[in-house]
Amino acid sequence: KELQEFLMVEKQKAQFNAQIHEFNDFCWDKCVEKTGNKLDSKTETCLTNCVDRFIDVSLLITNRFAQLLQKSAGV
Amino acid sequence: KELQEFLMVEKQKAQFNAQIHEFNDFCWDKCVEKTGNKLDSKTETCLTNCVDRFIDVSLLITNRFAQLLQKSAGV
Amino acid sequence: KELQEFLMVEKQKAQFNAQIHEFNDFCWDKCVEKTGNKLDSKTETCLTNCVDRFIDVSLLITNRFAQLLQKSAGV
Amino acid sequence: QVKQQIAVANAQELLTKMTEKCFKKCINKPGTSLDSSEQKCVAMCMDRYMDSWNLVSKAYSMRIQRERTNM
Amino acid sequence: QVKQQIAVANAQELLTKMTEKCFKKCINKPGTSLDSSEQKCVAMCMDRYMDSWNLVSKAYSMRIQRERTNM
Amino acid sequence: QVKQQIAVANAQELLTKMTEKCFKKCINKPGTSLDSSEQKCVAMCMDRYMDSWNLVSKAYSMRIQRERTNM
Repeated sequence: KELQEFLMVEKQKAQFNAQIHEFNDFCWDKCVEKTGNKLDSKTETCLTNCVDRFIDVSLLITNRFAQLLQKSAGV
Repeated sequence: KELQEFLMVEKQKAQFNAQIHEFNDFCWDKCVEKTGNKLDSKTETCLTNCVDRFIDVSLLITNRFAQLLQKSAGV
Repeated sequence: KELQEFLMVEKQKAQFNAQIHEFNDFCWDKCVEKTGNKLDSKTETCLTNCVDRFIDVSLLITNRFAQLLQKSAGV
Repeated sequence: QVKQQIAVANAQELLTKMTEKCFKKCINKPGTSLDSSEQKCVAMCMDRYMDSWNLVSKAYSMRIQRERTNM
Repeated sequence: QVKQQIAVANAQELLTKMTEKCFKKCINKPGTSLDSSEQKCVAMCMDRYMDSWNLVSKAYSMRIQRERTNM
Repeated sequence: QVKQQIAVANAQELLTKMTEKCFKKCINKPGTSLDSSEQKCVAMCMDRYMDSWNLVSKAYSMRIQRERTNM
């Protein structure tokens, strides 16, 4: 039973990391133009906002999709 | 035996859907510029043609590849 | 035992081929602009260099990453 | 159950694609929140993406039927 | 059989990539049929993609050999 | 062992992404060797990619926490 919990926690960590790789891939292309000695504050803000807005868009689309499904099911 | 048939039909549906996701991803980038209140007729025509031409290109390439293979096999 | 060796060799070949598909995908976009009756020598040079520089970049990044890991581990 | 799994997988793939495509179309500079014009754009983009999905699906089905008739 | 499976997988991957790359290079505006210039372009693009594949394959093999010699 | 496997998978994914992103940023025309300015660019790009990874990771963790608090 402890093994199962351990495996589930590790699986969640792996999913969390996979999600970060995806976000970073996407937001890097969106926000980073030049790569100098450090990320300037504008780029840093863009990256942080990019993650949050991506999740907002994802939630908006998922909720709206659920509503449309319910409507079409005549509920 | 019925179970096998059922599973095969479901697998085909899944492949069909996966194929549509790919076509839609590709043809959306090719055809859709602005997203207004509805798809205009030019965009609709482009999407339909995009699917058909994509399949044409795929068939052309596959047949030509088979011919090249046969030639190189000296048949 | 021979079967195991055979399978390992085949697996390596499959990985080698998968790697070539990736390189060719990436370097085609980097180097090939027009597709005429043959690849011109400039494009050919670009493709060959692209593979070698891609591997250089990969090695540079991997080695530097290993160094950073060692430093942060206080070794 | 198999049917449901496929339906869910299909919906998830659709949601993932729409999120990516509509973020690209509607969010030029990610700000501190989704403003109302961005939200509107995302909602419209989503509807158009599903329209497109239906069109593409129809075109593909018809093509498959035509190929079968020609065989 | 394993060999054949790999050969088939390899050919399928090549066909998939060529279709995508050559559609992008040759079909600017998808029309009601592939016209002859588009067909020619696709055929040439396909040959060049295979040329490129062979070049890349050679460059990679040579690099692997060089790395082995240096070890 | 599971932990190690995940850590290795994570590092490999990071290395793969960095190689691709930094090649695109730093190598405009692949020459006969990586010149020193390209090497510098790759090293800097790599550091920035990891900075970005950490920022994104932090933003995502904070968002998850906020969502949990709101539930």
